[in-house]
Amino acid sequence: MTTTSSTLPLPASFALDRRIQRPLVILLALAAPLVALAMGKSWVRVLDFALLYVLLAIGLNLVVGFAGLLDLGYIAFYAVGAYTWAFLASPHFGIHLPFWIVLPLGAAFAALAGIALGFPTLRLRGDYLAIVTLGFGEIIRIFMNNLNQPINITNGPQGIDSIDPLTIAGLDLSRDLDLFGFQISSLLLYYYAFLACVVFAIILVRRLQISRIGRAWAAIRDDELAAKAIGIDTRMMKLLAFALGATFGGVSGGLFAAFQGFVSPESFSLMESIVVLTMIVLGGMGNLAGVVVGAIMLTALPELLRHFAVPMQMALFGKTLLDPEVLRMLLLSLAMIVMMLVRPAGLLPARTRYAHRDRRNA
Amino acid sequence: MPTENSVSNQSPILEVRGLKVAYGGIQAVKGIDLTLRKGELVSLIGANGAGKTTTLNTLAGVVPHNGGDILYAGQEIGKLPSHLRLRKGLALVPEGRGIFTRLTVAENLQTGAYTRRDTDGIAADMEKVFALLPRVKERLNQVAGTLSGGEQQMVAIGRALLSRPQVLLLDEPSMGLAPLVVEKIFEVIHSITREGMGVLLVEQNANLALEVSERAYVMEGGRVTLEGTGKALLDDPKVRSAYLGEDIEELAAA
Amino acid sequence: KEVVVRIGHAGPLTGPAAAFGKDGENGARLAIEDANAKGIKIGGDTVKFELVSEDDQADPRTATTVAQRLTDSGVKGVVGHVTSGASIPASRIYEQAGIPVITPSSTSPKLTQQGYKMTFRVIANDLQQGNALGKYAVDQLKARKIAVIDDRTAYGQGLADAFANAVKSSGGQIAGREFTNDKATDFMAILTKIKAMNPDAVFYGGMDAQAAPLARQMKQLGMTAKLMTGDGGCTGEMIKMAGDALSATTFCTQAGIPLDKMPGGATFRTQFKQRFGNDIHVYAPYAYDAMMSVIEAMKAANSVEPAKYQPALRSLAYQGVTGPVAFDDKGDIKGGAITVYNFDAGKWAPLQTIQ
Amino acid sequence: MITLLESRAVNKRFGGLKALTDVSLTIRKGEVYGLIGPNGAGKTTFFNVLTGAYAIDGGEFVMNGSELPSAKPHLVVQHGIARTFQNIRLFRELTALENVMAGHHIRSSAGVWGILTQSRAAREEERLMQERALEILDYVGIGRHADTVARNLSYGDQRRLEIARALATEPQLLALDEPAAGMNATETAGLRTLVETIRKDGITVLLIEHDVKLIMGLCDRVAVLDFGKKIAEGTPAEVQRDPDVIRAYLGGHRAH
Amino acid sequence: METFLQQTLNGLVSGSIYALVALGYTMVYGILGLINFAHGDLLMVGALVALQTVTLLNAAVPGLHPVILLLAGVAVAVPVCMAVGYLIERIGYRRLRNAPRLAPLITAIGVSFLLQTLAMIIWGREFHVFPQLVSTTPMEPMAGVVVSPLQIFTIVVAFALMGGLMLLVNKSRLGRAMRATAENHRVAGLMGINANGVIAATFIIGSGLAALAGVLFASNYAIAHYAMGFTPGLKAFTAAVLGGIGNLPGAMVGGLVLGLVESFGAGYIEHLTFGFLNSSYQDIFAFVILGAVLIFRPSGLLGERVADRA
Ligand SMILES: Nc1ncnc2c1ncn2[C@@H]1O[C@H](COP(=O)(O)OP(=O)(O)OP(=O)(O)O)[C@@H](O)[C@H]1O
Ligand SMILES: Nc1ncnc2c1ncn2[C@@H]1O[C@H](COP(=O)(O)OP(=O)(O)OP(=O)(O)O)[C@@H](O)[C@H]1O
Ligand SMILES: [Mg+2]
Ligand SMILES: [Mg+2]
Repeated sequence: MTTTSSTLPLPASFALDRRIQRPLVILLALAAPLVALAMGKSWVRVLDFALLYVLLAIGLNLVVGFAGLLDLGYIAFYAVGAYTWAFLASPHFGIHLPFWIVLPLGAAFAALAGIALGFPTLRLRGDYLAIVTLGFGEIIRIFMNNLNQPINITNGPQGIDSIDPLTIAGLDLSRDLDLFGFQISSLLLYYYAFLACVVFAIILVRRLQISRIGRAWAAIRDDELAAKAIGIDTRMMKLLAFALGATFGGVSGGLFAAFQGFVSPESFSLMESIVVLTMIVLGGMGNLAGVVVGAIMLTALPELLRHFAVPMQMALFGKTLLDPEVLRMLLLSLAMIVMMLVRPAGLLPARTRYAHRDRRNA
Repeated sequence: MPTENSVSNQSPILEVRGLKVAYGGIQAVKGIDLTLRKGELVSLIGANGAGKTTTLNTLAGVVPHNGGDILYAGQEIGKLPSHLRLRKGLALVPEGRGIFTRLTVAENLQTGAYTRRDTDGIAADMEKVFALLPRVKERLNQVAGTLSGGEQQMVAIGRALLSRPQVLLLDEPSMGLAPLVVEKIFEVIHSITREGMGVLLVEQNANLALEVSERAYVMEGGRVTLEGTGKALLDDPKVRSAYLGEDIEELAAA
Repeated sequence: KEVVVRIGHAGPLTGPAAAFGKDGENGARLAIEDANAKGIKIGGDTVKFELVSEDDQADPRTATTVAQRLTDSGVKGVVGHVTSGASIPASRIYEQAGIPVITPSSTSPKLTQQGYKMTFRVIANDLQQGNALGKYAVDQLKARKIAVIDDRTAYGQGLADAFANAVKSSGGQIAGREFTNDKATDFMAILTKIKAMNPDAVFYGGMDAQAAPLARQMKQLGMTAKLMTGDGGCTGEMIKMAGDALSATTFCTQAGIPLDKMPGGATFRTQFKQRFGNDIHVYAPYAYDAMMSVIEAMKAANSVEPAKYQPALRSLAYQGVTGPVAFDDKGDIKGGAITVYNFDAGKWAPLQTIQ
Repeated sequence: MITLLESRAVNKRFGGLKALTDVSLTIRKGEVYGLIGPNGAGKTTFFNVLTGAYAIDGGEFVMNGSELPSAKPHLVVQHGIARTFQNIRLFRELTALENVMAGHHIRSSAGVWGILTQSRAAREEERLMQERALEILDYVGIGRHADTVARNLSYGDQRRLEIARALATEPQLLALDEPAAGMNATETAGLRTLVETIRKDGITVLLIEHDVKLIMGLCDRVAVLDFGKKIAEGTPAEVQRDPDVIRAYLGGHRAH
Repeated sequence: METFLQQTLNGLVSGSIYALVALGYTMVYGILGLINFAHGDLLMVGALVALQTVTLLNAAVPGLHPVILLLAGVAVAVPVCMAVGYLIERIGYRRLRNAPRLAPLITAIGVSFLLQTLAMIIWGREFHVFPQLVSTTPMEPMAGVVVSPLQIFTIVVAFALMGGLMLLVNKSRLGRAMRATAENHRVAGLMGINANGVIAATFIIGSGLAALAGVLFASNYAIAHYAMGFTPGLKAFTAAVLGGIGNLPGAMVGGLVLGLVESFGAGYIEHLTFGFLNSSYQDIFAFVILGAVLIFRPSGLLGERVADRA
């Protein structure tokens, strides 16, 4: 299928001058949790999770958006990262390693898993890859669910609890911080820690995107044969995409385990993979800003719907006709459909750049 | 070469007025007028990016237009989807051939005759195509995607002939064909016009195209800048230097 | 003066497990309506209870968000969550916020092993239930060879493991251990395999939605082994869905004393049906008791403040519809009774209550 | 003259069809070598086996004295062979500039680490690559389209971009499959100048074309394929007079 | 041996249902290149509509013959599903014909959620009993294998439907039009093929098959539920890919192979892995086989000829 890039003009606010745009985004990112806190802690928690999803979405975007490898089992890498943390920093095995060992290890294991997935699938095209990756995700989950026998490794469906929180330089992020009499919520601490990770990830991914590697991925995505014909080792490049994409998943998973304190295979279902994919497509695949917006939107939207489902019905009909959770699902599914119909290239469908220069456009 | 039984007094089967086409914000065709009569061979020439393909695609209903009228046999067809235009008798051999690569050659030809029910007529036309392009017959059961470039072009032309249109839009039919085959294709084009079909031909081989055409249009930057009989344009010095490679050739010869 | 006290309920209201969450929500709602009807006075004020229900989708992550939402919204106590996978991560948030949470249905022993002061459970855990049923199978039913199937959920696996251990320690033999999942409908393959082992009984650890087709397929294969399940299969739905596949050789357990033997148990059943238009699924009575426990503790402490009534919860002795409710120092129900039922004349007939 | 590429009795079959039968050619350094023949003669197939798009069924290719790997396109490029495609295959979503820069891939070396840390070497390489790509675009005459997305270019410009991308791999041998298809005579003449410049810059050119005039005017030597076999080889003048060639390919049509 | 034959039968029954669903999947995929995630939910709609019909009819006219009830259920469920399928295509996918490749995938997921939610509103969250209109009482064992009339019925109906579909697609003009549209709907239009019409027809046929599969599925397991479509949908997708997605005989073969693999996997995985793995890994079996097949045949068992040449 060919693409006709979206012809819808962007709303004026998106077209803000770059110079204002950047500080505005930074300010927003820093102030968001404070605003959220005023509305209730649960909103900060939503933001925290949103950042974890942003990290996941950035990683998946690298695989799907940049390299064009449709991965429906991405959550497996999240699982690998989470379980690595759970194994190495919890009473489960009685090991309690610090984050600067556990997190990189989780990322490394995830990268290895990425390569393990990549190898057998190198020859597969498009949607064949989709189903195999889907299977891979399920296989990982099923192993997590069953490796409690003959010897207990993962504790099976019961999951692993009492996982160590993230502790940076002696500061336990799971405790509210008492700073000169000010209580700083643990949720805020996590927020800024996650935010730092996200910013770091964005910088790294942008560097990859505008480089010979990013262009090689894009080339493979657009025409694999032609990519080979200009000397790109497509096998290596695909493996690299799988490995690097998985790394982000692994880091996100580790942070998730620390934040949540509990991991069980339920958290790594196929649905989660689909949700992350939806995030990047809704946001605008390829385009980092779009991916970030998509991830935040799709974590926040259900919560907003959850929040407003009842008041909204009250206002409209004077009574609750539908259970709030039913209405939430209804609106969420409609939102997905309508959003794609109106903006098929995503919310922020900017063309992805692979060189520093880009004046005219599609 | 144009046949002398002048068709010019007939009313045009295809008439285009003020056609405009845009891709996103870019206006690729900026208001052009064209006419084509039954049995007439008209060519459209122009540099790369002039808008020729865009024009043909718009006439066939593959690309929407944003201004002007397309009249077919006196009826406005600008809003019709492409399959209905074909049913009216307007066929296009698209640029880059557009054969069905996963279907066999035989299946490709059959799709050409999709709208027809006259089994005998189809069989007869099929034979005609085979006679004309024997290579196609040799390869009937080959998956079309594995054909050589020229072979694919032959299938595309054969397929269009099988739909027996009133008006045939040809986008660079000679592309990728060996000289012998090019000659043959032009003979065919000529013979089908004699049977009453109108042909609008986009061709880079402007020399040949102008030689066989009754009339021709020259496109430049989305506009028609010149029009006249094939002969007249062949002799036009501007055409000669811009499209027939005259100057450089002379330089090279010197 | 009237004060409004909000109490939360959390469980899956969407997704495949939605029926269980809704059941619990209805149970909790009924309790609140009963309490409000009585016009309870606490600390001198007439208290109007209000239910705040949240959907945790049986997902651990959503469960924590929901838990946070409930604590934000100022609930004084929570009934929930339904699944262990949701209860465990959520329990930490309630603990930090100092809000008691009573689960009507999460049976994982781990939940109360975390050492939290605010976590309670009104249902026997997997160990207690599996134990009782395993012993019963060997000692009373005289089953020697028993095949065990579980659905690889925290509930099913926990129960099946406990059951298998009890069977072994009572001198029975586990002939085969097979597995399925909580979305499966086709058990022909594992049943064919089990049939070849010719066991005396088959135990299924999982919910009725799987247990019912499983029962049907056993019949279809001409298997005569007894079928046993825990409380997940001890439901009216099971009877409805399995139809003529059930017989006197189908057994199941429920925590607590048979509803009909309880004072007010039968009334509860009819009242529930009247109020919501459908039968009790599984956990509604437990959710009812969980909610009532909170309210009773508030009454006992004469305060609706969590910090004040939490000790009262610890020393609670309340006669619920599922039996007497009192908690041990971990927050588990004390001496939870287990009743074994078998299928008889279109319903579950209590055979024996094990203390 | 030094031999650059030699094909020795190359064979390729598709099922029962013998697309190439014992094709042996010798291409000398610095020349423009034409490959012509009727449709389906096996010209493109020859390119495909040469560049590793298809596995070879018999025979071998020797480039600069060493044998080329079979069916490993990305390795063939490293030996200094670049190609264009008869049915244009660009990276459709990339701009012209990015297409050319992608072509530089094997002539650049920044690794993941260098890129992630933006080492000075990596940055410098990136800058040079972009500069060079712009030069190449100007060189083939589509500099003004540097920032246009490839799929939006017109047919002729897409062909030029394919050449630019191939040039970016810094080949010794540039294999062009019908580059003039879709160009009119004037544009073809421009192409001819371009190929001549390329040759002057020391790159050997292997050219498939049906534009007889172009072949005759441009090539030093020409080989003719028919049904997968080489039926003639020589200077354009010689080939043009060959009765077999006239019968199989040229027919009555002759360039002046 | 008895066990082996019994497992074969088990696999054939579930496999033929998978095959039926996979056909619909593969038809839609074949023509739009779209993984229609909502396909499994059409199965659910079919089952629940049939159930509703049977219940209402039975209440209105008690004592009708089960076969009449079954036919009535099918007679309502099939057109309803066809209409739903058509609407989904018309509203959800048609506008996205030229959109980026993954956009319709997301719409499909949205449609899947939507169908489930609507079903939840209409039929509630609970599991419903699907009446056994064809007997499940085992017949006289043959060679030790227990067979019920319903199982035979399932296999026969599935194969009959598959045969009919093959005829339709291979022998009719519609079939050729479908294949042409599948490859390039624009050029198909240039051949006079009403691409939108052909695509709609494909959806309608596929949805009808899903409805029938839904009735068979629900009959076999005597259960219907608003979320029942997900698992068979996923299985059918796997089956379609295993056989070579876009290829009709492939979907049939893939479905049957998957059914058999699952059955034997659950039955023999312990022997095959020397007790290392057990039936908790049965779902892995299908994916491992799939992976293995695709390594050697990257376009599935009967995958399409790849016509991409340089
Ligand atoms: N899909 C598209 N989106 C945006 N611009 C396009 C698109 N297709 C063509 N164009 C632009 O429209 C103009 C006309 O293109 P068109 O293909 O009609 O030219 P042409 O005359 O057929 O050229 P050629 O001889 O090279 O085939 C060109 O500038 C081209 O870049
Ligand atoms: N992958 C393939 N499978 C089967 N047959 C093929 C394949 N590739 C090429 N052929 C056949 O091999 C023969 C040679 O094809 P090739 O593309 O080399 O011709 P060509 O000389 O380039 O012709 P043209 O001038 O038309 O491009 C043709 O008859 C073609 O049909
Ligand atoms: Mg053109
Ligand atoms: Mg060729």
